Amino acid sequence: MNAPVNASTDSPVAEIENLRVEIDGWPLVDGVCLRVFPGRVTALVGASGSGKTTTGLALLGEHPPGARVSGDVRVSGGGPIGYVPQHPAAVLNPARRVGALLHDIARQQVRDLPRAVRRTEARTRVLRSLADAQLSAGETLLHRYPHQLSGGQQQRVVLAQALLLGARVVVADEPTTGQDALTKSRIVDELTAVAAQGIAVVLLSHDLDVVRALADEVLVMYEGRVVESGPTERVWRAPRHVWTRELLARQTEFGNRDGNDGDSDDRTGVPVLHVRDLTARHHRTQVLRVPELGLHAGECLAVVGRSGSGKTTLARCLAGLHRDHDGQVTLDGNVLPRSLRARDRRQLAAVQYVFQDARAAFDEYRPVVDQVARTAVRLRGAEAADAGAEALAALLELGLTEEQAHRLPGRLSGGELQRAALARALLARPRVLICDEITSGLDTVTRRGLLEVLAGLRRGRDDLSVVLITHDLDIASLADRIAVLDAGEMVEQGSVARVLTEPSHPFTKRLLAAAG
Amino acid sequence: ADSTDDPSDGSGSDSGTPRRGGRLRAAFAGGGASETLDPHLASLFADAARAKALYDKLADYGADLSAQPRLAEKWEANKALDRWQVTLRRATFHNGKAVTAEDVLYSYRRIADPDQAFRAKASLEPIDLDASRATGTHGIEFVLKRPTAEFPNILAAFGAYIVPADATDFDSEPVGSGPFRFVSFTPGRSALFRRYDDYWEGAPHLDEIEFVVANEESARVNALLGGQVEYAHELNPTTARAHEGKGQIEIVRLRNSAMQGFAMKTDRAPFDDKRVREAFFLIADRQELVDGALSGAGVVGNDLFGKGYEYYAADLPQRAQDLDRAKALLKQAGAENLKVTLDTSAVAAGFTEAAGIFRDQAAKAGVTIDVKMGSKDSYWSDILDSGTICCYRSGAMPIEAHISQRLLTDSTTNATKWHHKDFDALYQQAQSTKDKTERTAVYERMQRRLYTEGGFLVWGFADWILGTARNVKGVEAKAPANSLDWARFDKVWLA
Amino acid sequence: MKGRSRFVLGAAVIGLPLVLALLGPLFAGEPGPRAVSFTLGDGHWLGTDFVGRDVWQQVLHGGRPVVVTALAATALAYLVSLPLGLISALTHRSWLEELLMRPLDVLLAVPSLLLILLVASVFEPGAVGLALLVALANIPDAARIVRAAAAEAASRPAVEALRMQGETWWRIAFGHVGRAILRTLAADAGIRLTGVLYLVATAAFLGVGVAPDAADWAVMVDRNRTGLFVQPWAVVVPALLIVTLTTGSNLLFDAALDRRSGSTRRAGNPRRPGDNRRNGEKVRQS
Amino acid sequence: MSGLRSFVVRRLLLGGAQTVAVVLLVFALTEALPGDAAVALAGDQPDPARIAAIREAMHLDRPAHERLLGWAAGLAHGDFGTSLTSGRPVTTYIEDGFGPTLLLATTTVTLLIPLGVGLGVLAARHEGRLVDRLVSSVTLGVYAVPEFALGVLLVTVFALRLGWLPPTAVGYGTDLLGHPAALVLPVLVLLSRPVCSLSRLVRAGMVDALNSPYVAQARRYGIPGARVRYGHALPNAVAPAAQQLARTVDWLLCGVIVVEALFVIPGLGTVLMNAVAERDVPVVQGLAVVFGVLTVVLNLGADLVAHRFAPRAGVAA
Ligand SMILES: Nc1ncnc2c1ncn2[C@@H]1O[C@H](COP(=O)(O)OP(=O)(O)OP(=O)(O)O)[C@@H](O)[C@H]1O
Ligand SMILES: Nc1ncnc2c1ncn2[C@@H]1O[C@H](COP(=O)(O)OP(=O)(O)OP(=O)(O)O)[C@@H](O)[C@H]1O
Ligand SMILES: [Mg+2]
Ligand SMILES: [Mg+2]
Repeated sequence: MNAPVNASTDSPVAEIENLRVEIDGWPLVDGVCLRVFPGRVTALVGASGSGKTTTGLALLGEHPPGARVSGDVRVSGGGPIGYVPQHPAAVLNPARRVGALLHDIARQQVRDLPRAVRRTEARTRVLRSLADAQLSAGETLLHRYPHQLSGGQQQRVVLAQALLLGARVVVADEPTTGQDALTKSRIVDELTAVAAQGIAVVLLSHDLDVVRALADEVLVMYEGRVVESGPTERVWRAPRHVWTRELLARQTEFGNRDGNDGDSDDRTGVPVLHVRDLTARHHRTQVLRVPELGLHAGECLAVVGRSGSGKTTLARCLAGLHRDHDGQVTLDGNVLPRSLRARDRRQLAAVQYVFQDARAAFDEYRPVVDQVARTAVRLRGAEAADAGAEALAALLELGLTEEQAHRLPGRLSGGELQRAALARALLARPRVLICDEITSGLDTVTRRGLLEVLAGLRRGRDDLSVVLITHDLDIASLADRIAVLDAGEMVEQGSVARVLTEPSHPFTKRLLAAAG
Repeated sequence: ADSTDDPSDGSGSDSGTPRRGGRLRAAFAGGGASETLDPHLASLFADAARAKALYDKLADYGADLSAQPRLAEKWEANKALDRWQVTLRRATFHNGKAVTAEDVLYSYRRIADPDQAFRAKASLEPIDLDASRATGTHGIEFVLKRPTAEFPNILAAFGAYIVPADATDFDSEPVGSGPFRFVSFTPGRSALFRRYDDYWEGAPHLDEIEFVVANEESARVNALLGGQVEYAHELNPTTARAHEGKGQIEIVRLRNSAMQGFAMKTDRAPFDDKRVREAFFLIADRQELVDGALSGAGVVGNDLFGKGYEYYAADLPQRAQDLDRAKALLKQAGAENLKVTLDTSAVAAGFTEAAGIFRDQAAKAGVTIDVKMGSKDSYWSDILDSGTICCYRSGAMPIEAHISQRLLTDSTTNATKWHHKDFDALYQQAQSTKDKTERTAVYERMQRRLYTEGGFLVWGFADWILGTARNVKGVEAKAPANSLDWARFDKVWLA
Repeated sequence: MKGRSRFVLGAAVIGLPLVLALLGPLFAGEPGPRAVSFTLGDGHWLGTDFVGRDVWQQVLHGGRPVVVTALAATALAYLVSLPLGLISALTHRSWLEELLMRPLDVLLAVPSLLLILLVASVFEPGAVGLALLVALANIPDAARIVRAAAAEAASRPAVEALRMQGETWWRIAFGHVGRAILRTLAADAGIRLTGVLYLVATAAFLGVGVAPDAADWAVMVDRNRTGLFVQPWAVVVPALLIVTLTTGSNLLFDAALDRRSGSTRRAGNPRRPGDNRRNGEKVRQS
Repeated sequence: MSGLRSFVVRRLLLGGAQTVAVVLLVFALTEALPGDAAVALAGDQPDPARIAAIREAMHLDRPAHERLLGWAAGLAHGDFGTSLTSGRPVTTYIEDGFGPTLLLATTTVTLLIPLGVGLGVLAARHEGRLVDRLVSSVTLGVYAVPEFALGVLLVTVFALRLGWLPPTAVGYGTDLLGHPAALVLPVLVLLSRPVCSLSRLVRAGMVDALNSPYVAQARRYGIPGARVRYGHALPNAVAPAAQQLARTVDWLLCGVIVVEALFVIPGLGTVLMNAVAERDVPVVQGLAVVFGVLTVVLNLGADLVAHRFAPRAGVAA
């Protein structure tokens, strides 16, 4: 796409001028100007915590509680603005089926139709929007509660809401986070189609591939300011600001990185973690079957698969969070209790899980650093003061500031929280660390930093095994081995080199093809 | 045989000429879904009022609790006072049949049935029913087990109603000889009766009388104020004070309706010492008790039952509080720093209040009273044998009945454990004395004895308070509750 | 600031009854002679009560037992039902949940007034027993409310994360779940306190625990009701005190809740301008 | 859903056991009460011989377990036994009392839910502002006023002073539907306290829900305010409120005892109080069965509602 920029012909549908949002006197964003035009995709990129979400929400007229706001936000002609937040679970009502809000939105739109056709029309629209958001089997999903959906499904439901709304501006905060390559490319297509309908799309994303594919114009943010903006092509071709250059450079460098050194398909010895004949169910529906899976000391296993294929379920079975399963999980040859309630401290510390939805996994009433520190206190018997210091160090290591560490979770950005969640798990000094999409909310630079921390950890402790759940084949390629899940079946596993170069299962082939 | 010798001070009696017609709705506290119209089972005021409307007794109590002839036209005793000839008046049941001696004997035998537990059974005990017989359709000869000068009191006993011979079912279509005939009845809710035109004493003025049940006092008052009923039975003194003379409703006070007191057990420490009993008589500030516990609606008592009733020893000096003498008596009895437990319960109005007030009064004489709340439902049988002192009350009954039920060695409800052979003998003497003045003297001796060393500390007599709509006339204000002229709806009319 | 003013308001409202309750007995003095019940004047500036005592003196004396018994009973009810509700909300063993909650349903099925009436006349409890009994009558219901509110909070990922950290049951239950349902609990507690007050009064009337003529605000309200039209103060004053007591305690509760969440929200240090740079620099170095 | 069905079946079975437990408890307690029907009937004439006679006539001299067994055997055939005091079948007591109480209860509950929920939502909507302060303090204040006082007040104002409504239902018997005006005040009194407690619980839950991101999302997508409040926020506040509602049996019963007395409505509350006072054990037992069953059913309902509106609760690890 990348249509030529002809701002002069169109007037902007929404405009932000000189926006400054500050809390307690310190700015979250400052001097931000943004103009979005119908039919065009404007992307905001930048490091985690640089103010993307704050800017995006400002467009909707929303600000963090207690913020002082100056500057202008104008939406010409009013009209709804769609919003797909970074943590979609938060905007799904836990007490209602996912279809509830969709139906309500649709009902608003069909108010003027004759009574008789209203129902069916509303229904058609809902189903169409689900299809538009790439949700297959939308009908059945409508009757589920949010917690019965996988992370990616939740996100697409929220996207469907925005599409159904028929908004003239859609703010999509990390829309491709947590989506597999196949779905991602469909979402790109979908957003392209959205823009083609004359809707302005504001894309807040770390995913530079997606940005490049979608955006007409890019704003690069750094520490709450827009340091560079311009047509995507131009920015990519000739970045002006040093930070932009760094962002883009890392991107390319990252893509070329080759993390695995040698084939590990034929590794021997007793695996640390061993899964045998695992079948997991949600209310009698089987969602996962893994005949056999081993994880050796010091090994990094990537689990890839489409959204909803059962990756999180697998991880939760290992972590003892999903009790409804058969089969055996052994740690050093000893059977791990099915529920983590029955696991002792050593077992708990040994297998740690970093939640996919970081926001939901924090207690909203206690400062982040205190919550992180408890791991050391409980699982390693550390003194409270030492644990606090250790927690702070871990958070700083992961790029948070001391002040941020002392905030309540609600006042951190999505990426910041995800890093805090990782720190919390790391404090247990786990033998097996299960990371569920931990890099999905991060910009390339931070992501890289995070992966390097992980790599460093593995280097420092060669018995640390990592299970890396990801959609990103680039990241998966950093692992030693890859397991591929499709619709709850483990279809393939093997060394990275083999699976990525000569996939044996047709599904893996398709996945690789989509990732391009 | 009449009680209206002076003009009534009460509300609307005798103002103007009676007017015929209309329905009077009367609200009573009732017995819930277990209520029945069987007159022999009557125990509540509501039961008694309904029974009185449907049935008659041979005699009933006048304002001074002396027996007045009703279905019995007259009675005559033999010399020995153990055979009484009763002549019935010409009266008919609602089905037109005459009231005969057979009906009377049937009714009394039913009450006395050993397999049943009718309330009046104890009262009829002196009658030898097997020996008693009809002396014609309207004459009966009652044979008594012992001389009984007060035999007419038995005929007036609570619950001794005359029902037609062979009557067994009283709830679907009861037939009596009373001023009103049955129309409908729902237990615990209402009973509707219509005037019986052939009533022997003349047909009632009202067309209909409806008894409705309202257990809560405020409900009865509200219904009265709101015009939903014309007659409300049993009101609080405070309510009476709030509405008396305001013109909205009429308040009728039935004087001397209930004795209020404390019963001390004379057979056990500390009250087996008559000095302690006397000290307690002297501790009571009766006016304070009347003011506090009865809200002023009553008169002080003089430790004797039956103020204003026939045979009442009115000449004895009124006792008043004398703490010094009380303390001195206690000291003599070696009962300084006395501690006693006073049993009370919410079973009757004023009980818990009186207990609290008396506790404070006793404290001034150095006596510590511990007030113990008992169960409402078993209070009367609990206090019969256990405890040492308790709150006590009694409805209106002749003094003779009070003595025979409560103060003889073989009395069944002797709550003061007053067992004195000489006292029993005095009672026998009174019962076999035909001459009234002589008998009065014997009663006076008995009462003097009770006054000085009895177990009942009678501190007051409560008014029974009724409320009526302003157009209700003919309500007798002088009759204590449960006496003949109480709840006599055949004499009432709507102006 | 808003939180502060609410706090002050709550404190002011609850202050009067509390001060009266705590200090009243010191100023009450010796009871004078009794007068006719339900009268005004004659040196009794709030009139006399149902047995002719001075209402003002009764008011001064009557706060302590109310405050003590009702608070004790309410506290006791929560002391038992909070763990019960939390255990059954946090357990995944349905048999344990049934074991804890079903027997309570039996109690629930017996109307509380009947329960008190029956148990009380069998065991004749004193003031302490009464508090226990009233607490008992409140436990099933409180436990159910705790459980219902906690069940949702207990199923959040945050709780899973806490378990993952090996947190103690206590911390999870009281530190996290308890905190999450605090608002619901506070709302319930306010109501319960009032309910308890009158249950105590009703019990007193039925002859349980408190003496029927005790100087106790709730008992006063109940026993003086017959005189409502003659001498309203004997009912109105203690009733108003109870109303202010419960209203005030609830206002205080609400204000405290707001302040808490408000203050923690503001707990972080102000952000220093250099912070972000450090963040950025660090990334650049690596 | 079949999980749900087995849940319901299990709970109903348990409910049966509970009802038995309730009956046993009530029987044990009534047996342990001082005095029995004979004593109660004897009243202030506690002549021991007479009491013994009454006892015999009522078969109270049989041992307790025999009486209980006999009663239970009858119950198996749907026979609730006969009243000790009147000899009439207990079913007539229940039938007679049930109508008015049911009428009061249903009217109260039908009004209670919209009122309580409406007030709670209103207060939550204006959280911290005047309306909220007003609703919160008024509900608390009203809650602190005992039923009888409110009843007396309402009767005085609306029935006696203004004359708009009848002060009691005296003489209307069971035909309350024929006199709807007589229902107004009793229902108001019955409503007063439950409305307050319900609305406070709803408010508490709503405040949290209204501040949640999912409500923000619904708002920003232009869902009408009422729909957001009732359709999206309210369900999250429902679970504890439903528990509270399940307590209506108890509320209504305790409230009904007062209200029935105050307004002379011959319902179950009156029957119960009388039966306890008269130690009419079969009647108390019969009522215990009725209340037991009602409570079990209502609690089951509340649990189902909680299950429905806190669906995640079922899947916790
Ligand atoms: N509580 C639940 N009840 C019913 N079905 C569920 C529940 N949780 C998840 N599922 C279903 O189980 C399947 C696997 O879910 P899972 O969360 O493991 O997917 P995933 O691979 O992690 O997906 P994503 O990449 O989107 O996070 C999905 O189809 C999902 O809809
Ligand atoms: N309520 C709040 N109070 C204080 N600071 C906040 C609050 N919300 C966000 N911040 C801070 O503002 C900065 C910008 O946050 P924002 O959510 O806009 O970042 P972002 O660019 O979307 O980051 P990410 O990519 O991690 O989601 C972050 O440093 C964050 O810590
Ligand atoms: Mg963000
Ligand atoms: Mg997942």
